[in-house]
Amino acid sequence: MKKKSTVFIGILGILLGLLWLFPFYMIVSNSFKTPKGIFASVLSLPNPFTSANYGASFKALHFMSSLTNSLIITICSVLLLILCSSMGAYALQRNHSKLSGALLMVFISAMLIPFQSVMIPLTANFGSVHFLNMYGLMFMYVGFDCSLSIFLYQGTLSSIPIAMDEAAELEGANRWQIYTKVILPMLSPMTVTVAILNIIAIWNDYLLPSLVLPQAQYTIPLQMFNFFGEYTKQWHLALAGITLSIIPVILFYLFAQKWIIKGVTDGAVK
Amino acid sequence: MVGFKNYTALLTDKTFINAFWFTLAFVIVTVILLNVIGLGLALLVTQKFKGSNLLRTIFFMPNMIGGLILGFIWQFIFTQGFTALGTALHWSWLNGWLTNAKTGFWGLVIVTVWQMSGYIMIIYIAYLQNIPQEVIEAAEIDGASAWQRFTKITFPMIAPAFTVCMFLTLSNGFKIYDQNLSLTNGGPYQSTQMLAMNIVNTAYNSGNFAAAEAKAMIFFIIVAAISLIQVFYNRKREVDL
Amino acid sequence: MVEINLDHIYKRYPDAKDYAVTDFDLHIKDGEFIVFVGPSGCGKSTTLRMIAGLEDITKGDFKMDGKVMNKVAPKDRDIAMVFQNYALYPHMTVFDNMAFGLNIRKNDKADTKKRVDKAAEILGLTDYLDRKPAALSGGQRQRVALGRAIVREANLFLLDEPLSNLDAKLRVQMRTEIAQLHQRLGRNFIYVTHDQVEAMTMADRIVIMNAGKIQQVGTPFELYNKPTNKFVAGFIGSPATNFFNVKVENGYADGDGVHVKIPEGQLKVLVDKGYDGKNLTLGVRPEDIHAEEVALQTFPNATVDATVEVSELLGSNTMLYSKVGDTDFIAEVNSRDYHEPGDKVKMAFEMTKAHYFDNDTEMTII
Amino acid sequence: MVEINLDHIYKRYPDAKDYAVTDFDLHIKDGEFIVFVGPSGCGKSTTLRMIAGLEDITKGDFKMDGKVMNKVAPKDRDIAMVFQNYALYPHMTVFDNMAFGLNIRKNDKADTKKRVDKAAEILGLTDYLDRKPAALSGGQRQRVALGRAIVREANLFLLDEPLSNLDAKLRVQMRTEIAQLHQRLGRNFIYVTHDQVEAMTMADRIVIMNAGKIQQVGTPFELYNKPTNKFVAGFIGSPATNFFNVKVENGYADGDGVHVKIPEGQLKVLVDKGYDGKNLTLGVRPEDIHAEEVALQTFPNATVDATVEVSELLGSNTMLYSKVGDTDFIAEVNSRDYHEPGDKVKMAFEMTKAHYFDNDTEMTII
Amino acid sequence: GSSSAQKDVKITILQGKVESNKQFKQIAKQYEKTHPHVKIEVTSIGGGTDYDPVLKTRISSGNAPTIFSLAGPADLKQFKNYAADLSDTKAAKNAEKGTTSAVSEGGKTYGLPFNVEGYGYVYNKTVFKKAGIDPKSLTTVAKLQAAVEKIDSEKDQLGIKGVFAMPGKETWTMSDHLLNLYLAPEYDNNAMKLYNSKTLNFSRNQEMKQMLDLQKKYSVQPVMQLDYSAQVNQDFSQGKVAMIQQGDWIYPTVESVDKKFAQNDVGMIPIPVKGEEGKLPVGTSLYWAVNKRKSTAEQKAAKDFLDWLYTSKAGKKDVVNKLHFVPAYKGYSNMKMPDALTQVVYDYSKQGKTTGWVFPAYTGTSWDPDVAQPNLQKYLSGKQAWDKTVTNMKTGWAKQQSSK
Ligand SMILES: Nc1ncnc2c1ncn2[C@@H]1O[C@H](COP(=O)(O)OP(=O)(O)OP(=O)(O)O)[C@@H](O)[C@H]1O
Ligand SMILES: Nc1ncnc2c1ncn2[C@@H]1O[C@H](COP(=O)(O)OP(=O)(O)OP(=O)(O)O)[C@@H](O)[C@H]1O
Ligand SMILES: [Mg+2]
Ligand SMILES: [Mg+2]
Repeated sequence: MKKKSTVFIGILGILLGLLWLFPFYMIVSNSFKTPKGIFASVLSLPNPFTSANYGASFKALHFMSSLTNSLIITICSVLLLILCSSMGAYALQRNHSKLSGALLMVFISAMLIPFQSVMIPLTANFGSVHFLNMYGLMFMYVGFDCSLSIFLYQGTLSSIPIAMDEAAELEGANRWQIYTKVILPMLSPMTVTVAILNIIAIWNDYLLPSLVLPQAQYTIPLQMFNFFGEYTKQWHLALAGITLSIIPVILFYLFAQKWIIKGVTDGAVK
Repeated sequence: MVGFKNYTALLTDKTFINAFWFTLAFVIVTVILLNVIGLGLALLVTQKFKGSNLLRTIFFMPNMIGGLILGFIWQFIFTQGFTALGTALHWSWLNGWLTNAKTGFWGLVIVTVWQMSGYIMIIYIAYLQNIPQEVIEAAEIDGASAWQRFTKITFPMIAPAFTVCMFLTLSNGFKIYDQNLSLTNGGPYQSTQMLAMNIVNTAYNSGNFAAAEAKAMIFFIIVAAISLIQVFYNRKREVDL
Repeated sequence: MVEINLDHIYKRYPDAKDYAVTDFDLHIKDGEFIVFVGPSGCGKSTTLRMIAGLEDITKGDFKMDGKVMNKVAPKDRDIAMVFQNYALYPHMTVFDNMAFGLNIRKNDKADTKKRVDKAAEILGLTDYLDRKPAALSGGQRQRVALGRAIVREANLFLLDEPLSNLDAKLRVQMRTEIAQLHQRLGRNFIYVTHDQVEAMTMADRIVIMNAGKIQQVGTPFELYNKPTNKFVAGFIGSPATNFFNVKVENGYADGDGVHVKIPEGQLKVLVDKGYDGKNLTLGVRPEDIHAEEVALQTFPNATVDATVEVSELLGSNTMLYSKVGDTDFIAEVNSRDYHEPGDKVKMAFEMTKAHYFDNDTEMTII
Repeated sequence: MVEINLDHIYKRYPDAKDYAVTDFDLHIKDGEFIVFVGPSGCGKSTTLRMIAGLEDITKGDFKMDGKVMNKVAPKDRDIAMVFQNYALYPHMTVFDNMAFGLNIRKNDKADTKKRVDKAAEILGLTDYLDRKPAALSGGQRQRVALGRAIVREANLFLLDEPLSNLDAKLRVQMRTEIAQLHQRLGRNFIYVTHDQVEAMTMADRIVIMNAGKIQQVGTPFELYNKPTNKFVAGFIGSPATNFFNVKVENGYADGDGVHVKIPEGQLKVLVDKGYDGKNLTLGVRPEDIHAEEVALQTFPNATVDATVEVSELLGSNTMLYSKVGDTDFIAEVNSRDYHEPGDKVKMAFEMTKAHYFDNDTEMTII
Repeated sequence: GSSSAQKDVKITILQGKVESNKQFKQIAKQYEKTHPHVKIEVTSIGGGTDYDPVLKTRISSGNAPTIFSLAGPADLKQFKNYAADLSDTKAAKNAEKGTTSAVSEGGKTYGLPFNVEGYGYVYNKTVFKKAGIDPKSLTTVAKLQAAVEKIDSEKDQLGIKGVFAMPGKETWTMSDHLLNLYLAPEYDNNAMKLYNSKTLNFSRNQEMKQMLDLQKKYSVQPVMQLDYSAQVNQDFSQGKVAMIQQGDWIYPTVESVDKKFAQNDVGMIPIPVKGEEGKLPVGTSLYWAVNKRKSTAEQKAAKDFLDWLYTSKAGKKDVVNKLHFVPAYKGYSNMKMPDALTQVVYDYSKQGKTTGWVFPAYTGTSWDPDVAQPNLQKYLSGKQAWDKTVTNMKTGWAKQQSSK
């Protein structure tokens, strides 16, 4: 009985997994094709096989330096973001006033504002204080992405019993200590989720950094778009580049999974 | 008064109205599909079986690639993959995808669902893992089947996740742009043009900023109203533990 | 090392229509060991939580050393608490759970370790220090919760049923440990328990509550021997006092199947208070009902003819669940006087230890 | 209405190095009321959870009516359970919590309501049916958990310390209700408790566990009077049996401050088993130690000179925490024989009720 | 010229031709070497993003570039406040006749053309040879039609999937390039004239329909599924079609797919239009503008750079060899173009056998994406009759122009 459903789940999982992987098969297999090979048949295996795209793409992307930039920007922004949004959510969730409800709604509504409509005044403001660089960018990310993160955190916080705060407070912990020592660790599965969602968003973002960053601080996607001219799209390089650039994210994700799992086993006790 | 004219003009702007209905249909379909599939995937990969972690990664991976590449890949799948499959299986409906509004619509839906359901999935996962195991156990003892446990215990207890995901899928559905651009670019003849693209085109391609602003305003009001009402309504049902 | 005043404290939970605690008025002396008892839901935890600062006080003042503390944050009250539902930190090991309060206070690491190890030893948790709470049994979790409190040297200890999930033997040990801790530190302890033995043996004074109100405050001896009302008499002692509806008539307490002589002194008071010829409630504790021959002889005027319905052998004593007329009562007799269910047994009431309660006010007359 | 076999069951938690339950072998007859007792952490809940199907069985078979059930899902076992930590559905009202199991089975709505209302009345929860668990006191929550089980007419009831957070009075009531339910339904009950009175009064048979292993299975009477080993003797009874290290010499049990005559029959057995001149452990229950004059006279060869260290007055009885030589022991004496701490008191052991334990195996000799 | 000031200047360039990003950077570096006081930073925008919003944000954030690119009159209208008059630059004076008309107003020139481009039918030499048809002979619609039919009938022998690959998804190939052929003659090949015209004549619409139908009928199917990359990378470059309607800009793409094919097999002929036989539509799609809000020194340095690029010996070499531009300026007569397609454009333009580009008059206005493209697409996918299509386009134009 248990067995049968496990087998069923396993098969379903494999099928869905293949379905989901197919486009990645296309990305990876085409990244090993010559430009001609790509368009000769997109669906087939690479023939002839070439790994030259990777070398070329690596060079064209200035991979090491743009990887460094991407890493710095992503990591710092996400750290800041997690700190701010989890604190914000904590403050909002534990405070049952009308004001906090309204504030949350404001945060949520902020998510609805299309980026395009604020980008001009935003860059104007940052430009006027000479903050159009990766540090400015980090702040912008915190600003833009904290709404969703707060929203996500807020929901999980409601399942962390208030008794946790109470116990810690009685033991003499101040708000900050309760937050860092008790709440934040208990939020870790959600933190990992928030981190993943924001990392991929920031890692792949093109528009905002393209407005903000000077050349020297270009990230991978910014370099990547050099492959996409109005007429000439260098798919062979782009696909190799894409493969290169998602490897760090996948590695992170796999690593983060461990954390999520761990967070669960730490999980709730009444 | 000049401003007002921009709004009344919208009522006769056929492309805008078409984009509106198209978007609305898209939103309805994707909100349902994304939440059902996202939650389904979340439930699937939170089962204890070998490879569930790998599957999680796989389902989430589409989010790691940006719009352009996505459009490229999927165009090939639709034009070549589908055609090849259609010929092999003699399923004529697999031919000619993206060449008309209907297949364009479903193409967009497929790509969106493929890409975003992993995103929705991990949000649901995060909340699913927060459900105290003991409550599920109690329900098992009470004789609840897997489905009953899901509807009566799991789902009510992840109500916040539902609120968040509804919101995200709603607002993203309305705001969707990249996929639209890269997959169909609104074509053919603007039949798959969605609101965001319509507004951007009005603003930047046609340079008609006043009209674009009016559209954006209407758009924002609609999205905000629907999304926030949804949030407000759903939050009322959530319980603090 | 503090004096605590609870001045006419009221508590109403948001959205609740009734008060959970009403007019709670108590003065706790320096270093006192106070035990709260009362039926489930009577407001014990609520009161504790107000003292801890975890619940707002709806009305009234809570004072420590004369200072009103209503608005002082819990962390500044220097309180150690065992929560009824433990409230362990699920992400921390047992060690970290216990060390948390000390670490927060930047206590010397080595000292912290020493104290936690000591507490763990007392609590039998030494082998579990590296575990997370999820991998502990119920009783082990409760011990961690207790350990978290006892490693601290707080000003005031609030213990909400800290031993309810422990086995008898461990419970006795823990009781001793807590008593020693109280002695060593000389701090105030407020202790909630449902275990009457605990209440009786540990308390300097017991506060007995019902439906949010204090019923009586006094030493265990006072509560046992001088209950202020029927509720207290019916609550203290296990099993509880038996009540009989009787009429005071001709120096006898007369009721359904009961016809026992009221001792002189008692009768005088009853008559003085105008209860002669009136109905009232007679209370006799199970342990004051005897079935031994010698007792029957000692109290010849105070015997009833009872029928045993259930008998429970509890080691040296036996509980006889009996019936006289339509009234159920329990007699706790020596196991030597064991009787089978169905037996008709003559039993003697030790009337000098009996109490009388007004039927309307339920207050104790004697 | 089922027979239950637990065939040499073992349980090891993932990542744990030791077995939580070892070689648990028990046959439960149709309609039996089994009580599990044992020190905190000994594996009671674990065993219950395996029976419920919530934990995988590492080794061994669990059978119901002869059918191996190891792989059967909990929902298909038709079990009602009270979890040690309640496990209430936080998003449902008290009513819905209790009705859940019935609703799941598509029980008639009206009948469900009737049953839940009835249970609520028994449990004193009628006023709280519309509340969510978060707004309940600890004891009220526990009663909801109990209510959830008793509304069902399951095949097997598993109750994990269902009364630990209730006051004495309520506990007695609930005990009766559970006993009645058992009688009415005639189903199997497995009941975990730390309350010896509960164990003694409710059980058909008691299973006493220690460190994951069954120590003894038997009726309350057997456990009390014929403990198979020192552990059982030291666990059953509250306070527990006192142990003295003695040597069998010249028909006397000789130890630090102890010099008591061994009754004839006992001595013969001890000598036969070769314990003459050997060290062993003498066990005497507190209630078998007397301080009354009459007892001292009855057992003149079995007296010790003890010093009272603490005395606890518990109504009709008094516990004298005493010391003889270096050995601590407790005597439960009639309150008439109350002694102040510090008093030197002569006490008599009722040796016919004494037990003897091998020092190495800790098994009962007599 | 190295008459630049002694003080250090930094100029920034923002441009929309991403494919030339690398080359522009190399050129800038080279220029810095010979002009030590000038620093040049090149930023290219493209791919998924629109150039205009980025330029706007850069301007509003105080991070405006010194040199930026403009795409025609509509762009100029938007950024006129920033565009300096360049008529006194050497480059402007050397610009080929007509190449600056779309960005000139009142005698002032606000933009310098990047280059000129030309389009027609880019064909596969091998296929034509095999089919025995001389592409140069296809000067009339009838001849073209006959050749197409012939090739089509021999599809299998020729190893092709279709005569054309018509990218139904890339509406601009119809609305800009093809339509231009039938509008330009009516507006004297002058974009400004069309830009200012209240009505759209489009009297030669039947000719356009004919060409459209021809392409569609003999194209790889389904046309509505084909986009630029399918047309160029997949079909043409792989030798799967005989010809496509595209321009010289596809050369790098073809080359990247199959270098040998690009070098040997690619040619371009004009699309036959009655009365314009043998003329190739040549025009400019991007212009350089200099930001007039910048300091005079910076503006001067910018103009110097552009002058250097298009008129100095070194600059000219780079324009042709590095950027693969067909020059829009005089003074390149002795230079050989780097590839077959640019050579064709250059040849036609040198010989003056060109027609103009009038479509810059409407790219960047709402008429193009909102009226022309959807209507043409609707026709192409059989959802709308040609008459209706034409009427819609005309009324759409009138409506736009009346509210301008
Ligand atoms: N999830 C777990 N992982 C590892 N060990 C566990 C886990 N749960 C319980 N244990 C251990 O197994 C042993 C038995 O636990 P169990 O909960 O069965 O005890 P118990 O007899 O119910 O005790 P209590 O009376 O304290 O509730 C304990 O030592 C406990 O620490
Ligand atoms: N959060 C709450 N909201 C509303 N009512 C509450 C809340 N918490 C407790 N109550 C109610 O207040 C009353 C007192 O609760 P309290 O927890 O103080 O009882 P208690 O004496 O500790 O009982 P127990 O012995 O069962 O733990 C109860 O009737 C309970 O239902
Ligand atoms: Mg309580
Ligand atoms: Mg347990």
